[in-house]
Amino acid sequence: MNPILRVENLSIEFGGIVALNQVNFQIPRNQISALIGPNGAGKTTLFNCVTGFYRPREGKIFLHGARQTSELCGLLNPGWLSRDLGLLQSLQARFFGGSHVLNHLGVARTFQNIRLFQQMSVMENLLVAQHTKLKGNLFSGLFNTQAYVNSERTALEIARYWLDFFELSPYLNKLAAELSYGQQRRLEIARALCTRPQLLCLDEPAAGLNPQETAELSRLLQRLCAQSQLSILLIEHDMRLVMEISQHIIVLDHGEVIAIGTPAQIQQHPQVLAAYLGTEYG
Amino acid sequence: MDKSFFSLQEVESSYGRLPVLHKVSLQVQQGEIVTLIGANGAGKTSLLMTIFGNPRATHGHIYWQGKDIAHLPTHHIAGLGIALVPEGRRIFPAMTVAENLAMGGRNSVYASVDLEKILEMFPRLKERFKQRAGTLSGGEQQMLAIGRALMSRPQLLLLDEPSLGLAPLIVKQLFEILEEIAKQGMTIFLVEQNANHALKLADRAYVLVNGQIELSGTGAELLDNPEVKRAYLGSL
Amino acid sequence: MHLKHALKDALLVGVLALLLFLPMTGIALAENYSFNARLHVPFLLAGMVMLGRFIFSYALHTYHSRQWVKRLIHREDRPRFILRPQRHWILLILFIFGLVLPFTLSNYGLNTAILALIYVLLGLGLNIVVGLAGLLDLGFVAFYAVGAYTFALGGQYFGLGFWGAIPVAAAIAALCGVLLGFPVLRLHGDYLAIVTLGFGEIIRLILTNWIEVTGGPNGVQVPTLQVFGFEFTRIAKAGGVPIHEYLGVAYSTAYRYWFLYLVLFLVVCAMIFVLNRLRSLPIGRAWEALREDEIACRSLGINPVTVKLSAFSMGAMVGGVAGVFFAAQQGFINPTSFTFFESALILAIVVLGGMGSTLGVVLAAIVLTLLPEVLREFSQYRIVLFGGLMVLMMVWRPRGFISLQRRQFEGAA
Amino acid sequence: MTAYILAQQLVNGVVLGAIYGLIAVGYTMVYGIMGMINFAHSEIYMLSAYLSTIVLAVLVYWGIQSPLVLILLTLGVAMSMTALYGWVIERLAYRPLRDAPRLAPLISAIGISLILQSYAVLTQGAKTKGIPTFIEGVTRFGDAVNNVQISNIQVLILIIALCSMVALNFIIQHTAFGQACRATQQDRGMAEILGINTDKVISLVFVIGSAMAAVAGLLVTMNYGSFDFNIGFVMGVKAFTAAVLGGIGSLTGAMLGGIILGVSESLFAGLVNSDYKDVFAFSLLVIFLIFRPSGLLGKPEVEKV
Repeated sequence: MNPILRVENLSIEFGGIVALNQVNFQIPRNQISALIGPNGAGKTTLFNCVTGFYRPREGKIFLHGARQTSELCGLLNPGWLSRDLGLLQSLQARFFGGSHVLNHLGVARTFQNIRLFQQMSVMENLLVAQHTKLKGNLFSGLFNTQAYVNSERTALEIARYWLDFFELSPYLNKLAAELSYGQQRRLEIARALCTRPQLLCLDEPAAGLNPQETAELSRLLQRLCAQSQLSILLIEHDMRLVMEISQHIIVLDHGEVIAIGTPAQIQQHPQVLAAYLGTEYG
Repeated sequence: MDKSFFSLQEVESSYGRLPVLHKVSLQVQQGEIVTLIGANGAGKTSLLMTIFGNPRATHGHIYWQGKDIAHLPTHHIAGLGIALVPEGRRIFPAMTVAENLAMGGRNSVYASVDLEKILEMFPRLKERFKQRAGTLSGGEQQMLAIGRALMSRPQLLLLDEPSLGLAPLIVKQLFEILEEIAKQGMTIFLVEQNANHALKLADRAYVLVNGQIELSGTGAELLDNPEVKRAYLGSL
Repeated sequence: MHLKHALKDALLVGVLALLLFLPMTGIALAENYSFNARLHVPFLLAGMVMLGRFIFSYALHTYHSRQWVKRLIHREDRPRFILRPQRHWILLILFIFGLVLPFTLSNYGLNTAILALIYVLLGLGLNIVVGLAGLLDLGFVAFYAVGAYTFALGGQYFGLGFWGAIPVAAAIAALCGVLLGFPVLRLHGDYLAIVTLGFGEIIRLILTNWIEVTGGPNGVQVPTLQVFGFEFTRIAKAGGVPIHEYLGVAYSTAYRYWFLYLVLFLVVCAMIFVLNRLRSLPIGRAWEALREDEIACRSLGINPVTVKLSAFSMGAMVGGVAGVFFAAQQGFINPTSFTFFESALILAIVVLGGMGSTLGVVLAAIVLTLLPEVLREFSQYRIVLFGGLMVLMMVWRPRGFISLQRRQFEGAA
Repeated sequence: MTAYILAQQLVNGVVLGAIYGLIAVGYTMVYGIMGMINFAHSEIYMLSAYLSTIVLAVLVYWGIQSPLVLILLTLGVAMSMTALYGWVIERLAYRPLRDAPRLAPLISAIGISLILQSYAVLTQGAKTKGIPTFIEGVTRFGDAVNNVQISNIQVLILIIALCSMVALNFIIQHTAFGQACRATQQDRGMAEILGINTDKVISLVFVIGSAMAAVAGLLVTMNYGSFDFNIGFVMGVKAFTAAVLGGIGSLTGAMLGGIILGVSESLFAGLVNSDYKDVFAFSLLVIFLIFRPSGLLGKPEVEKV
């Protein structure tokens, strides 16, 4: 396996309760992987570690990017002067947290409870996502220099591409709050993609969608993975969706990995059946 | 007037602009165990919360012993004999076990009698009586949440995913306790994702999909239903 | 039936109002620990409240009126009117009107107009911080004070002139913004508000107590206004040439005000232009996004610290520039101009204008400065009015009445 | 000599701190239960100074002489009046904003404090008001030159503050209302489900906070003899500092924070510079919020994603 993400001995606890305990796994490149398990098993916690919102107590997370390999936890908990970050960024990470840095390395995510910029238009949501990619400073923007105009044009093109991909083009000037629930879910994925990630983490993308919308999502995700250099990690409860689209499944229970394998393997796994899918039905 | 013990008729509700329930009708007879199963996000928790008026039902009726309670303020509903064990337990972490139980029984004149019985039923709570609830383990917290709900001597007990995040062994114990409570004559409405356990316990069951009731029947019927098997019991 | 109900309701509210008003309005404390009773006042007030309540509850007895009122008082998170992209000729007319205006006004009118423009500038500055970035800054007056004192003290100690003072004050105020911003950015919402409040107060206390440098409560003289060697005084004071002598016209105090007004007007116009542009630039979008959801921003790789700092320092900069104009207009400044009340007033402008709306803030600033001038006898109730409006706006239309339409994008190519 | 000065500052500091603590209670309880800073609380305190002086003046006019009766009556009437104000303000300006965005109630609170300030000016004038000293007497420890003084008013302040805090602590820890209050603080939705009328609980919290501010208002005016419509602001920020110092949400913390702030401020004023004592207090607030926002007795928050 040529992994994009490698998690080693990850442990984290909240107020004495262990949420993740010695978690080890790898995510293959350019495939869809799913993280499943009962509610409260630690899936979202793990997500928050991978995307930099929680700092684990111990363990390492390696992201094997296209150009470099980075150790994510180290970036969140740097010394006073980390070589990867530079002085200012290290200081900032120590005092304010530095989860945004992980996005620069190519990790993007969505949230279980959709977090769009509700009072901004659909297009603006997608442009905000490209904030760090837009060239130029305040003045070049104010005076519309050529460099700025060009970079804005690129950003708009990318945004339009994803709008088209997720069939949101007709709504580009609507406020995000005005979209339907399913459209908001898709917009959130489009927004994450606008940051041009290598690893896309989706937290329950199908929650609250009706069967047609779920089927649509399944189709879009498969197309997405096939046509771009993208690895996807998703948390999902809809087993039909998980078994249909993912090539690789990790099962978590009580903060521990109880099984890793292909959908077929997971469906036969006795421990998984006992903990999650139901004892007698296998 | 509906004569049934407890029923929902064409109830709709929404969180802001997001609709969560669509014309949900169901009923629970006295002494029954009824379970509601459904996937994450199907609106199970919203249904229970709608019964308690948060979010408020925008349409339809909720009858409790012949009276429409859909428009009562939340804090009145507890006084009518309905108790809820909410999702995620929601015990008061900074209060002691004793205080948490007292909170449940604050409107009940039988509080001291019931406290004895409940502590008997949950010996672990007796051991930790003076301990802060936040320091309990997940299973103990769940017992506390159930104990707290029972303290008001309800006629109808609503449970929202009590097995959530508990180890299989504890889940087994939990369902034994629920069975025991039911044997003593309590009417139980159980919302579960752990369909397997729930359907075995239940007299009757409903299946909620996207805020709508899709199927209903006895527990055994649904256990054998291929559709249910496929969607909720994990065998493809 | 409902008449009886309404009467009962009104009576209850009336008694409550009477209880509330009785001691404060009915008994006025006087010298020597004595008091004057004027008991008719609380009864009058309570009567008014009672009547209002009666009309209100009686009017509400039908279903339709209830629905109507419900719609009317329903809180809406969106502005009521959304203006389409502005017509350029209207802007041009307004611009020319603004340019001509000072020459039609008396000195008193000029002073008021300048003050109004200063508040417009302050409102626009705070609007960046509160309205766009969603950071509640209750110590905005500190930057205003920093600007004013930079000009006054810079002139006194370093011979800083008016033109020099503007960039220097902007830079120092922005620096203060960053210095304050850095530590407090770890705080969220309410804590940030109270710390900025404390910061504003610290600046005022230092200005009051550091007598050797700032002149303390006695204040400090602002250097005479001097532009390209011209002065606006009757006889030259700072070694320049009085402008009326140079132009060969009679001396008038209006010249100084004309000059200040025009420069200030241009600055305000430039500011409006910049703000409008900013909203469709990455940084402006990032401010708004941060206001909407900080966690989502972080997940998109936006560094919340730099974005917040930029909002803080931009706002502070504008406040500093406003301070320079204030000092130039007053000719003499002391710490009493920079109390918390001033911060609250600027906040009122931003809130009433509808947070985040440039147009609204401009209108609110003008109305709030002119209103007390127009309704002189009413002016003592001004603050009550502001406060009441602030509460009402929050309960009713937290995002204001009017806003410009957002930038429209063309569809997929 | 310095030992005496130090001791004197310590005494003054504790008295001052007791008052800070009383006002901090209002901030800490409201913050605990609603997660908002009741910005108008300091103006409630300001109002209570007026109210108690008015009540006192009327009582003296009616011919009541005994200091004890005067104080108790004034305290009672002023507390209930102020509580009424607190209740009405909560109803009008905060309750409609229960599920509004975070900034809304704060701005509404600023609006209310502007209204209250100008209400005081409009009805009572902007001039400084006085209150007669009707409790005199000082206890001295030490000789004629080097001594530590405690005035009877200071003793009274300490006694009343202590009694109110003990009473309040008892209410919160041991009564049904106190339990409802703590439950609401920890999980409002769940408290509602268990049959607690949380709107009523919140109203009562405002009433209690305001009544405590009234106690502080009377005590301060008795101690200093004069006040004006501006006293709320600085006192408010300092009381809030006390609440943060002790850990916001905690009653004991409020009192502890009040005493710590009062003592350190007095010592700073006595030993370093009295002009900058307010700057010192504000800086303390900033430093605490940055390095230990959860205060001395509070627990840190975990960010929810």
